[in-house]
Amino acid sequence: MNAPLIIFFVLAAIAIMGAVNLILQSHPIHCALSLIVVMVALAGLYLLMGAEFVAAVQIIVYGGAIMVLFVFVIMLLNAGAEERTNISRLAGIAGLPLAIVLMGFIAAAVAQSTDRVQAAAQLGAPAPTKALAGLLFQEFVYPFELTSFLILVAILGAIVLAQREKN
Amino acid sequence: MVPTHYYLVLSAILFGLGVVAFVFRRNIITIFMSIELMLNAVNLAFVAFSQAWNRLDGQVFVLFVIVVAAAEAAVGLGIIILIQRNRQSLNVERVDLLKL
Amino acid sequence: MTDFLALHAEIIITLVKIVLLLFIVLTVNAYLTWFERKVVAHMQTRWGPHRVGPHGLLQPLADGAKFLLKEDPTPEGVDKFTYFLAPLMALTLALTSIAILPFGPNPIHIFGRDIFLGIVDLNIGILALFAITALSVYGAALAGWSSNSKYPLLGGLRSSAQMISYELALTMSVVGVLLMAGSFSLRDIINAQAAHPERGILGWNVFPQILGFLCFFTAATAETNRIPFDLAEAESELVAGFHTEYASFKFAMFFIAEYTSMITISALCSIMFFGGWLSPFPASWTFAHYLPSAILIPFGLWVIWDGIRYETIFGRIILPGVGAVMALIGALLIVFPFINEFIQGPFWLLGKILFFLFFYVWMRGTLPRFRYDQLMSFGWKLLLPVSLANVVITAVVIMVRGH
Amino acid sequence: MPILDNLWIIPLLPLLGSAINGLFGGKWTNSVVNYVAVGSTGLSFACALEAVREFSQLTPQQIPFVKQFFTWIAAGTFRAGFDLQVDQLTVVMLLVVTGVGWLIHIYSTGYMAHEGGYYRFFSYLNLFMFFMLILVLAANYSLLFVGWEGVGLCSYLLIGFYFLRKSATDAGKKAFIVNRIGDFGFMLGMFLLFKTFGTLDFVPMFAKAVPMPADAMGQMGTLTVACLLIFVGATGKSAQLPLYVWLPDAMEGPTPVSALIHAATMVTAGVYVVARSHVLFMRAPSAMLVVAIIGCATAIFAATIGLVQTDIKKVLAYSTVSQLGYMFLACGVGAFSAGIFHLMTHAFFKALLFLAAGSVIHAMGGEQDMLKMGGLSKKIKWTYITMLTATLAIAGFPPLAGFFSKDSILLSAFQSENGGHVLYAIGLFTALLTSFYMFRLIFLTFFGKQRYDEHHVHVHESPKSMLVPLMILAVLSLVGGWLAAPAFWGAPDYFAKFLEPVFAQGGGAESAAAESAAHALEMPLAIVAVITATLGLGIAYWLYISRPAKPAELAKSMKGAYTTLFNKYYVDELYAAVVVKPLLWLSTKVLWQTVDVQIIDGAVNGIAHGTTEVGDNVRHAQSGSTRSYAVWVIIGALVIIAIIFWPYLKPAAVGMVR
Repeated sequence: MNAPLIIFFVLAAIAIMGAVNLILQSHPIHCALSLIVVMVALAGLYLLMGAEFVAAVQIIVYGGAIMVLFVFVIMLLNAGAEERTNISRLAGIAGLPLAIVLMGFIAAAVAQSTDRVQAAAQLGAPAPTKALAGLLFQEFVYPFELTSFLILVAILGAIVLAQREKN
Repeated sequence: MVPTHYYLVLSAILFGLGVVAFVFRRNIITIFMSIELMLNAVNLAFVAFSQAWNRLDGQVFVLFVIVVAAAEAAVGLGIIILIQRNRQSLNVERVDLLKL
Repeated sequence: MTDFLALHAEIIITLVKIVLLLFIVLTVNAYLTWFERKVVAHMQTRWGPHRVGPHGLLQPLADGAKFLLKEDPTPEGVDKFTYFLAPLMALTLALTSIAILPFGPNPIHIFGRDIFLGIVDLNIGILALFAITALSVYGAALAGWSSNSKYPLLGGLRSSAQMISYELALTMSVVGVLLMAGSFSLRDIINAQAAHPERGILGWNVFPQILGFLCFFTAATAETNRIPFDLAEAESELVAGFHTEYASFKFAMFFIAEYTSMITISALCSIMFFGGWLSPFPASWTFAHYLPSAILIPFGLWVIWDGIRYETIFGRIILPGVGAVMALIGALLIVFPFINEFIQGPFWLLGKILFFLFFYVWMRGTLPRFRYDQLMSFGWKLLLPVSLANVVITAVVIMVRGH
Repeated sequence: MPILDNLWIIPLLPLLGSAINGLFGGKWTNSVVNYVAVGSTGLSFACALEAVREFSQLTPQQIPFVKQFFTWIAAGTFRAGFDLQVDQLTVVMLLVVTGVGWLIHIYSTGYMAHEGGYYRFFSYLNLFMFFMLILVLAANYSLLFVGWEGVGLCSYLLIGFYFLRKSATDAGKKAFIVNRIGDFGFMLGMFLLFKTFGTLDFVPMFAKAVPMPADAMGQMGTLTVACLLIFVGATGKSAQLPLYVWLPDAMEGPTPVSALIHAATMVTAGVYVVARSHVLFMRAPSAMLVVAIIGCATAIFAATIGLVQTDIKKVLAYSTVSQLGYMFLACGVGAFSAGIFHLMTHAFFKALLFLAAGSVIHAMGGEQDMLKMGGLSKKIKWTYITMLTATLAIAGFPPLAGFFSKDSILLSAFQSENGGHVLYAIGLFTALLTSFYMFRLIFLTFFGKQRYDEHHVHVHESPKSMLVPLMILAVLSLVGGWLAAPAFWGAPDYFAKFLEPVFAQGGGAESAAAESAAHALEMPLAIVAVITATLGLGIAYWLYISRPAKPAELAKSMKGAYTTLFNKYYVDELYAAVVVKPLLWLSTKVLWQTVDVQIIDGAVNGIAHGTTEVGDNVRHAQSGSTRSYAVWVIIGALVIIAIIFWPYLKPAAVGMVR
């Protein structure tokens, strides 16, 4: 039981608890907070895997921008605790078992299928951010540009959606 | 040194929890968050693989996923605001008609 | 016992460092409030605090005591958990960010160990800092929301929107520096500025990165919710903004968090644009190394001279003592050159930090507050484009000069 | 070699002119449009001259000079490049096209001065120049085909230039469609050639073709078929039987167009193509014979029609057809150089004739019917003189251009082994007819008493811009033939010598023995030809000057023949009955009302109805509740994952079962 393993289990526990909390909490703000916890834990895992840059971006963008946006909207709409309707029969009955089956499926699948990955897995050398940048701006430059375009479109869409139609 | 499939199983579990949240929550915002949770689970898998094969492509994809998530959040939240404005409710089960 | 020490030395040392740093930072915070009040007062031709202790030097203690002893009411219908979480988060994050800063170039040798100044030395230091800054939004936002009251909610909304908006500019404006240093590590950034020791001040990043610096400082001010960007706690509009409903120590937490982040930002400015612990003089000017003593001794003497004529007895005792200590330290530095050498780095860094803190206070004494729409358009339409342009220009220049 | 290395400049200039005029000309005054149009063509003419100068400095090894600019289609082994080629044949065509084209541009500035759509006209005209140059410069059949279609398009546009007149648009459409038929044959020919030789570039293809054995007479070998198909295209473009019908109607277009496109350049493209692929034709004697016969038949056929036409341009149109027939006759008997020579001279004097006719029409204020003219020789002197020159030239009076070219054709026809004498006889008779109807035109137009009333039309000479080109062309059609003059006193025929390297490749050039025999024959045949021409002149004079009443009597006396000729042998009516009507019936009754309305629309509507049906039934699955959708999504995901990961899941599943 070496240090990384301990850290992994701690962080994994935190993440899972956060996710469960996301399901159990009734108020959106608390859900958001628990999701943030999950994200921070994941960032920790990325650090553990030596992906520092991704970890930082995870916190900065997910934690610092996206989730803030969520919180902002929740505050803006003053969303209260969600009401307990149960109109969708199907979801109520078949939802949970199906979801659990799915979870088990994926887990079993990866557990079964990763033996080859295991063979290839070396010690995760700390990912040099320079190399990442090189990859991002040379090999993946066109996707990168496309994402910039995507963001532009998203901005426009958000503006169009959120502005009150003047009449 | 943590075995790769630990990460993968963890990501599977998180993904599954995301799905559960998606099905069981009624608040649109929360459902949206559960989508983000699933995305994060996928990211974890990406990074795990990129570490396993010692290749950075996985991390690049994580970056892309994050970008997409950001764009999605911007637009989605805009839509949510509209919904709240038009239907005075954030409960998906109350939003089941195509027209008001 | 000893082998325990030997085994877990790293941990213990780190813990000690943390405690020391916490103590220092909190004290500095306390005296920062005194400093601010004094400076602003003199700007407005008032005396400022001068009752408690000589020159009001004990005012911070009094304030601290007050914060601790006051009653701490929790308003009706607040969201308990979040209500408590918010100030905690704010303070923790603010203090954490301090831990990433390096304070000196070369480590101390004690017990045969190299102990460098600063708690952790991440090779993604600046990114980590930004990550923490990004999270610190929640302090204000959650506080505002959980208080279950109008003004705080507005304050929270404002601060979250404002911080998201200015974070972009903040991050972008640093990219130029990072490009020049080719690293995220704060140490590397400083060393990159030390590339040409003979140039001295001319080697600093401010000159090539002046645009970046201006953007960074402005955005940072906005991030710390300081005047003129303090719309989240605009007294005239929102009573006290997001911490209206907070009292006593929780309020103090926000307070400390704000001042701590001020310190952090000042440190960042001086590290990234003003050469951190580098001396502004060319390396060849060795006599510049005596500057610390050259400042400390006269100042100490002046304090003594000022102290003996002080009206209260207490002052007549304290002030000369302080002055004497200062003068003594100055003298020691001359006597023991190795200490002097060692003190150079921290001296300059602290000097610069002090300057920026003064600048903050100065702005507060001078500038009026933005209107909200002005704030937003300023951030999005001016700051962000300029910082982007800065990035482009820097990149082009670097490419042309073929680094 | 600045130009030869950048041959593309020559066609590009007119294209630029066309683009500029077409895009901006609408807002500009005519003078600006003139500068652009005339300037671009003039420049390209200059470039052509320079190119020729550089060409003259090439060593024989460098000829044909082929330059590849870029690959335009590349599929498998097939490569169609934008390759331009210059050899002697190209040089002749190049000079004719750019030179005559330029003159006609100048002429048009005067002629079109008062017409609407001025810039449009010049834009089209320049575009035509571009495509024509591509056609003559092309180094492979595919690029040549581009030019081929392009000139077809421009001819369509320009025939229908007065698009408000229904007859004009109809004529345009007619020309286009008839050409399509020919082009179809041409394309088939190209495909066959590619299949046979694996390339469409001239140089390698001919290199491959030379060693091939010639098909025997009457044997339908690959080459024969290919040649016939290409010739079908040629008949379409060059208005030979049976596809000549479009050319007379094409006279609906402005006269300069008739001069440039339908007399000088485009219609000769067919001849050019046949000459260009002479290597193939030389190896397909039966195809050659067909060419000769068709050419000969067309010549006399059109000439007979030309006898009785009263519309001045129609007469010229039919004479064009018959002259083209001459050229094909020449090609058919293997005298390609003679054919090209006649092409050149014909370009000069026929362009001149048309332009002069245009000038006459201009003078008469748009009147085209010769019966309403007469006695103009005094009023429009210069037009009269130039037109007379052209007439003498086409009728074949020495020493004008037509004499030499026509003579050399007749000579080679006379010499050709299979059925030469018949061809010669017909050709000679056609010459007689030609000279007759040409002088009939002259006399009706310029002599006799005037048959128009002074008050409505006041006759006036055309402006300089129209007369100068007339004169230049007159000079050309005067001296243009002298290139071949030396043949008479046994010296080498410059023109044939010049073209020999091209046609020697196919074994086209006459052998030495034939040469000597030719010289022996030269004189007597020439004398016969001159006599014939004079005879035609005499008959015309007798009918239209000394006995003006006679023609009417003749027409009455042999009414049947007259009407038949007057109605052009009822060919149009025949085509209408045989081709057009059935097509119309097919397309309306079958294609439109059955296939389109019932089958296609039926299918579409049926699909639509089916979709609505299905939708109505499936709709109930759409509860509108997001969460149940989510469940469906999960189920789908489960299935997919199960499929993907089955190999890994199998052991686990089996384990569960046990």
